[in-house]
Amino acid sequence: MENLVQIALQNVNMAAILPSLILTCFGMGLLLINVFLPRGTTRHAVWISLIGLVVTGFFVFTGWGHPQYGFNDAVALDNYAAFFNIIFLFAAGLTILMSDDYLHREGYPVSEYYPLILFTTAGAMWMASGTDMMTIFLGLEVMSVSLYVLAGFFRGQVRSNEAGLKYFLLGAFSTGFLLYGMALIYGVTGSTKLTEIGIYLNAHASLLDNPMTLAGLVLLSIGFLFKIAAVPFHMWTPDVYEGAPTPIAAFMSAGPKAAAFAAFLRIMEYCFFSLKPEWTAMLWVLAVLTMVVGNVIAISQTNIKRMLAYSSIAHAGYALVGMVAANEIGYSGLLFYMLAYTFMNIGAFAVLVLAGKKGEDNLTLEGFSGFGFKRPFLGVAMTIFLFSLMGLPPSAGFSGKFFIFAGAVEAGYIWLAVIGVLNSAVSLYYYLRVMVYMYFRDPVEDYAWVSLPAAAVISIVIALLGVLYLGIIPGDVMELAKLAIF
Amino acid sequence: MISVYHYMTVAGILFAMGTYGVLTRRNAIVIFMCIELMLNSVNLTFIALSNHLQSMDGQIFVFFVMTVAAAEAAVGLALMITFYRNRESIDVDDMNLLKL
Amino acid sequence: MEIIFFYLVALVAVVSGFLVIRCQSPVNSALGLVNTFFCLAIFYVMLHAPFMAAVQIMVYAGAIIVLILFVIMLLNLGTESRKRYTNGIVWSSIASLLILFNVIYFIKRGRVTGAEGDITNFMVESVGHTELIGTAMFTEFLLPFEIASVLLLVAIVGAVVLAKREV
Amino acid sequence: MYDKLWLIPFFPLLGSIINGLLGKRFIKNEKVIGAIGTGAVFLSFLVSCKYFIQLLGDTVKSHENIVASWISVGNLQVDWGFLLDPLSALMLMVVCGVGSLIHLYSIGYMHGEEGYYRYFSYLNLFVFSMLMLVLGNNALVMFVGWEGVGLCSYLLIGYYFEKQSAGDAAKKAFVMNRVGDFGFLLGLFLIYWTLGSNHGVWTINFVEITANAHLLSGDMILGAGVTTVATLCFFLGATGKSAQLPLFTWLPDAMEGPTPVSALIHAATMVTAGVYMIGRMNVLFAMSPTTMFVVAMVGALTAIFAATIGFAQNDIKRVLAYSTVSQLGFMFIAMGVGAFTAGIFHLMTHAFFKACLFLGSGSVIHAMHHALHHAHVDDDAQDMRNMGGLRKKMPITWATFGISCLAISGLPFFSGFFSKDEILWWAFASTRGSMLVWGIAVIAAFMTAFYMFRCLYMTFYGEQRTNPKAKDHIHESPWVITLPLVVLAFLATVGGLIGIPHVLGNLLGHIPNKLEHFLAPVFEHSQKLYQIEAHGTAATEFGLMGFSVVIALAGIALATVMYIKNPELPGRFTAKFSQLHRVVFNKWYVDEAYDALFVNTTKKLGIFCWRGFDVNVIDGIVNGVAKLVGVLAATLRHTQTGLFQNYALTMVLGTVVMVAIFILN
Amino acid sequence: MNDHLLSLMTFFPLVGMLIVLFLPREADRLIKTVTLIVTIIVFIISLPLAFDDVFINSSAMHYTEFANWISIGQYFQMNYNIGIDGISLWLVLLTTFIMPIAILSTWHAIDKNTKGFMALALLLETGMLGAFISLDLFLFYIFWELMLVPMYFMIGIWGGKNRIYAAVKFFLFTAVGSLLMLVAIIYVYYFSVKAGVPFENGFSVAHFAQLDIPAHLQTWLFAAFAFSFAIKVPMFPVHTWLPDAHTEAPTAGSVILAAILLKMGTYGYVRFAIPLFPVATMQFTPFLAFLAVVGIIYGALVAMMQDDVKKLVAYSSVSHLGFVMLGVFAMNLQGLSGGMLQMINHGISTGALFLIVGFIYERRHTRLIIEFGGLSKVMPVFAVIFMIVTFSSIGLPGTNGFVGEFLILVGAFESELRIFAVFATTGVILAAVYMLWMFQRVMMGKVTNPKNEKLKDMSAREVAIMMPLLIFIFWIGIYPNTFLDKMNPALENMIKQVKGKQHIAMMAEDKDQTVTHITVND
Repeated sequence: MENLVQIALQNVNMAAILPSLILTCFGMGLLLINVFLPRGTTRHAVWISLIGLVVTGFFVFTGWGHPQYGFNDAVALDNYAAFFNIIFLFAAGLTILMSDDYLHREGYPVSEYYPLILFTTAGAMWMASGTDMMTIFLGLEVMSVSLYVLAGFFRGQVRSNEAGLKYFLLGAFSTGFLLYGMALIYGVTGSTKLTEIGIYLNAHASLLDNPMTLAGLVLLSIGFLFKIAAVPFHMWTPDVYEGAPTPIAAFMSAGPKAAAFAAFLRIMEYCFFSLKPEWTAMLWVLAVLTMVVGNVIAISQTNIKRMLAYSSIAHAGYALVGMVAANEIGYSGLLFYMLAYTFMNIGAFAVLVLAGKKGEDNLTLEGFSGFGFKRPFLGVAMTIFLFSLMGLPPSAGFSGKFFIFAGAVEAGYIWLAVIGVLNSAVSLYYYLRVMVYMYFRDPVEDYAWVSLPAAAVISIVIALLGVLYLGIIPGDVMELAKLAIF
Repeated sequence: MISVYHYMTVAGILFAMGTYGVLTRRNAIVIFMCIELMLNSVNLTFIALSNHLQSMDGQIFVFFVMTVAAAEAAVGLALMITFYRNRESIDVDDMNLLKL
Repeated sequence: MEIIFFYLVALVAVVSGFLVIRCQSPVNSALGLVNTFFCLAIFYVMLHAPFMAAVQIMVYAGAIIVLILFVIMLLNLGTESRKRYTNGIVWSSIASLLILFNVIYFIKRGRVTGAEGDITNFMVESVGHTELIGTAMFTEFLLPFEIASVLLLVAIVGAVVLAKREV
Repeated sequence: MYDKLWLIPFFPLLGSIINGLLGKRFIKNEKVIGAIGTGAVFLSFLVSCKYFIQLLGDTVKSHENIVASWISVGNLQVDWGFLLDPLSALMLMVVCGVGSLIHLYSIGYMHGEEGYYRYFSYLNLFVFSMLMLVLGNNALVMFVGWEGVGLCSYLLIGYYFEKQSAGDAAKKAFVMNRVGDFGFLLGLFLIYWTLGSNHGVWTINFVEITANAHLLSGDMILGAGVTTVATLCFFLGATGKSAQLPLFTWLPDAMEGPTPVSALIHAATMVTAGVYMIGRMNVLFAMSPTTMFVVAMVGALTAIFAATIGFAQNDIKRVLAYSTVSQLGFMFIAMGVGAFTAGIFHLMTHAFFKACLFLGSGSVIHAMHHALHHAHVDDDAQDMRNMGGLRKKMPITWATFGISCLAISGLPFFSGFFSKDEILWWAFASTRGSMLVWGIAVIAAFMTAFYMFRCLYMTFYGEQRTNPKAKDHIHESPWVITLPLVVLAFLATVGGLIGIPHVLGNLLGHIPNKLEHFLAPVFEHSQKLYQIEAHGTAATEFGLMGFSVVIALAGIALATVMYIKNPELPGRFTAKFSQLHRVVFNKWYVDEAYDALFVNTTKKLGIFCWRGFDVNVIDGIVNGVAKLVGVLAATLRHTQTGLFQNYALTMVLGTVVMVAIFILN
Repeated sequence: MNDHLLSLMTFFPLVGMLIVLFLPREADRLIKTVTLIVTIIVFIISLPLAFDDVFINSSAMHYTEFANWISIGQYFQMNYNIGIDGISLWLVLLTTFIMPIAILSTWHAIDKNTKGFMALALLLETGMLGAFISLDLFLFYIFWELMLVPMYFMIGIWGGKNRIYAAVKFFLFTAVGSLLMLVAIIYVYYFSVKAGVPFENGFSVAHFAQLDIPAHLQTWLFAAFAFSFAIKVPMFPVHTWLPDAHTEAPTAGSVILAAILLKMGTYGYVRFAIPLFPVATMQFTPFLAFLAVVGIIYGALVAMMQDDVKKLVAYSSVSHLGFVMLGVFAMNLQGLSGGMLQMINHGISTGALFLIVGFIYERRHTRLIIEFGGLSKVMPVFAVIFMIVTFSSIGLPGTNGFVGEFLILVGAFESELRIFAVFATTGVILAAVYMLWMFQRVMMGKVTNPKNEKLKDMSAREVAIMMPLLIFIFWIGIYPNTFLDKMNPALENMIKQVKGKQHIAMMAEDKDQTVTHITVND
């Protein structure tokens, strides 16, 4: 019995799960505190969870460059994970900042909201740092389950319920495929540890054309492609984003998507590097489909929230281009792009949060007429975020796209790059249209001058700084991204 | 002698049936059950494999799949209840406010 | 002998699965599902995984199905009319048949070639399945286990947050 | 020695600027403005005289004065440089001389016009441009003048810009000139490029071109000699400037401008620029018989064609205008048959008598205008049918006008006689001449005599047809107007004496042909080099001379018969040949033809390009693509049914397809 | 001072922008004044360049600044690599010179959101200057895109009634082209890296120009560049954004657009497309020259039939820039320097024309020719200035237009494009037709429209705006050497290099052919 404990303990390496550990602790602590506080008080939750994030961030930063492994290869807190952790932290932080007043406005000042976000972040971290299929799978589930809840958080609003339920059903459905894939891979290689799988596949060339391997590969990918909303597994995205609380939509588009990419990329690199030609070919097609569908449908949207949902599909497509490139710059470009996208998209959503009225039925293009002049700050911020989403220099979006397409070109996928830029040309149209309404149209009804909640403004400002910083001096972050990839 | 493939075949059939159910039934709860069916077929595959490969990992995996199933059941059913409260129905065809 | 038994159980499993997807009333579906679970439990036993079989019965048949039934009753759902299908029977069947085809295909063509572990059936019988699982769980798969706990916590919180009526 | 040449164009420019900038606000006073304008030109006249005399005394006959570098790009080096040689010197005298007279005349004529300052500013600017044209030592500076005079004629024709017709005429003039300039530029490029690339002489300087022209003899382009093509291009330019077929139609319309302008620009100086240019480039032209023949033929045809139209016009200025066109035709005949001297000679004499004629008509119109205005009758002050019998009323005008008519008809010992005769002789006898050209020219001469006297008679003889109310208000113009008339009339009479033909000279005792001698340095070279000369016995020359005199007299006689002896004849004629008359009266419908052919087609083309192509095709495609994407979006979005099971189905199908693709290959 | 002159000049407007942003939005006049002062200061900063004779003597880059801006391991180095030579010199000066005039022209024209307008104008100035001086393709691209945004807003917010369509069209046209160019840029970069150019050089044009890229690649890359620039020029048939943008943009916008933004395209050809891909240039020359000539004639024809003065001027730009392109592709000194000079000329003349249109628009709030007529009577000073500008646009000798067109045509005539030159020369005629026709309809005749009887003649401010332009119209017309002397060395050098490469390429081609020939014989 003792030796069992010893075996158990010698595998334990807390440093390897420190960030997620801290977050979960804060989450649980928060849950406890909530018990003793009257309902409807949330301000403390904001502060505590922010502190939690900051602390985690601190440890992530200090841990940078000192990869930690533990729980015999169930988890690895290497730079790759660290980089993604930073993305998650930013995503969570910005979301939390913009949420508080929003929740009060919409009439759901429920403090469990914040622990759930923290758990989601922790789950994302496990996905990013997991090196065992089980870790990744469970991380994914933690993340998804809390997201199901958050998406359907507004119990009283049928749209929110619908979003939650749709997300849940489809999510569970895709989980089925994911699991089947994992099962097959397990069957083929006899292990659930990514590195072992990779080595085993590489060692036995006969496995590479074993239908089970290939089927496993595809089914496995499906689970992640669903989370990153790649066509044809994207269809939940617009509905869920539209129905879910706006901050949650923002969060989903940044954090969990990045997490899915993190796990997906790690699995592909660790397990299936010997099948690279196959899966790059698959992703080539998916990337093109995703970009085209996302951008084209976005053109026909009039609800800005929904439009941003489609645009996030398109952006997933761009990110996939980075994966197709499958070279150093492509991958680091992908990491960089995820960070950039976190800033610009959450920023855009934050503006929506502040622009919306209760019920958010005014988040349409018409509703935005003359917005830029009535609410100058938000207008300018939105403009910058939109230009960044378009990929115009000097903005994070541009640098990100640049690196990704550069990767594609270096890898020889010229046509992919061309298709990509043509797609962003298409995307110009609908982003520009928002500006057309914001600035070129006269306001339909007069905005009362509401005072902007400080927290949300801070989140916008941070996002702005992030966008501009990554746009004007992308060098340093890109360096980190380069160090982050395997 | 029963080979692992027998079990996997059965599992496969169940998986396909599960999908069919998901695609055809309109009662959210039934759909959820069909999903459970799929998950179980995967479980069967896992255990068959782990037995064949003489390793525990598969079974542990199944263990976690069950946990997940339980968790999802809790949350999913809660979601259905809330939806039911607002729509007086858990017919998935009534989840049609968000579209286009 | 054993093979016949296998086919028998398999048949039952498939049939009850068929009930799940065809029964008009959710309750019947649920019962069909329970039935399938039992069959699977039997398979687990046949696969020298008695503990899993037990858990299967308890967790699935005992917990989840009960929960489901409870909710069904709570919402006292009637039978659903099988007039209209969102996407016609045809498409659905094509899709699922294709899945079936694929699965069969890669099971027939593919080979389970994984690295053989050291936990033979004999060992299972000698040491005991539960202990082996326990050992593995608390040594090798400690972290997933912990995460699972968080998962359950999240589920509970979520369920509470969602199902509560008043703020 | 010759380094102050730039002063000549400088004065008018200065005058123009002063009047233009200060005239309206600060000077205001007409007298001063007029004085500045006239003075400026007169100053440059003095300077030109100085240089003229200096040149006479000088052995070297060609002097350049480089003021500054204009464009220097690689091997293209263009200077602001002036060239004084006999040819330009002569032109200087004509331009400045006639110019200052007309300025003087304008002081009186334009009296009381609003925009008086504007008028003089433009007029000075014109003189400046003309002088640039004349003095330019390279084709580009000449082109500056060339376009400059075009501009000024545009401005001056459009002087009464409130009149629609004036605006149209101005535009027409400028555009037609542009067509010519198009040719000029092409010719220039061709010469520059061939000389440069084939012979390494990158130049557009006249002196150098003349010196190196012989190199071009071998070069071909488009299957023709480079010189031929180039000179044809240049000639196109000339036809534009000098109103030859087919680009002559702007000149009659140009009569919309004030009369002195017509006199200066559209008779004496600008329109002769084409002739001058050919003279400048005589070497190149001499090298290409083809071109020379074309020039001669075009000249001849123009001469007769314009003359026919001149028959039927009633507007005094238009008659003069067509006579100008026809006279220019004579000059081109001269250039065409290689009688460069004669051409320039006729240019000069024509400047005298045609200026005089115009000014005379101007004086008449002026008087008529005042009279009609005074009597509040709004008859057309320029229509000869409202005139008649003005001889008594305005004797000086009558006298000068008559003299000029004699001169233009080529009656012996008037200036016109010598120049025209020389031309006819060359046309007949030159190595480049031909009976055909000669014949046409002779007929044209006859017609000239006829319609000029028709004009004279209708204006000054017969009974007075002016509206009775206005009759008595007509009287002679003031001295500023008559003085130039007298001077010009005098020149028109004696001006020919500097170019007395050899035969005549020998007859009268060895009077040399001063002009020929003077211009020899410019023309002899080419004439010698390419064997251009008129050979024939003195007898023949005398014969021709006599013949031409007879012709002229016949014309006059006919006119006298028709318009003095029995004035009803013309009416009968017109009645008899009404068709013909209408056609001629409407100038052979050339304008209409041009409108139909070019103007409208261009407009149609423009409309097509714009509405047809730009809006429909290009923007059609662009917007079409946009619309296409829009439609695509509108359709694709319907895949997003909002129904969970559709989504699930899509997922499943996607999965199945992907798996199948993977495991089946 | 001198070693950071360019940076100072380029980024000073940004400083100005910040200042403007902190001014109270109501203080309309103050904002305008500040902006004006800023632009004038920029002009003054740039003046030393004009008097620096170093350009006469050497073709190299001067005032260069080099700093590592972004560097990412061994993939990328983007450098802040700027400099100026005879080619960009006058365009830079044109920019700094036009800006104050444009600002001054807004004095009464812009009354809503002055603050925004001025801020954008200053941002735009930075963008334009940056694009002209950047020697690093990446940097260039950034400035190039940076120009897009302010102009988009200028058209969209302060434009006419059809402004939205125009603005979006402008943006999309330009962006589509530039995106393709981006891919090409990346490709060239990787080619250079593979060719062993040390990555520290980043996207330096100078080094890219040293590469010898195989012909078939050059074709594609050049096509991408050329397409992007052709849209900006704009060349037929991708010019249709221009009339809309010009017509809808506010006066200042049109002035900047016509005077400077369009030059980006032509400048792009001279600075990037041609030196980088000489062989492809050789292949494309006839085609592009053809397009240029079509543009000349087509633009003129369409301009002739316009009933909106501003549209007319816009189409005339198409025609004029056709000349520029013809000159550029003549690929000899006359043609190129003619082209460069014509860029300046077009900037000045067309800028002036747009200002003039703006003046009458301010007075009558219409631009339809039909509405006018006989204005000369009412506003003589205006008439004189309008006429001078008209004739400079027609290209009358003695004005700037002539020198440019003459050089271009001579150059084209010397080159292989002779026949094109002949057709292009007809443009000279057409220019006279449409300009004079418009002038006649607007200025001549009787004052038919009672609304025009009371029009005020130009105010002192307006004359002050036009004066500098008029001065340059005559300066360039009479003594262009001031400008030519400084641009020629750089152009000569560029021609030498391009021709050299083309020569080598042709040699190689001939060799191949001979070889194949032999094999065929055997």
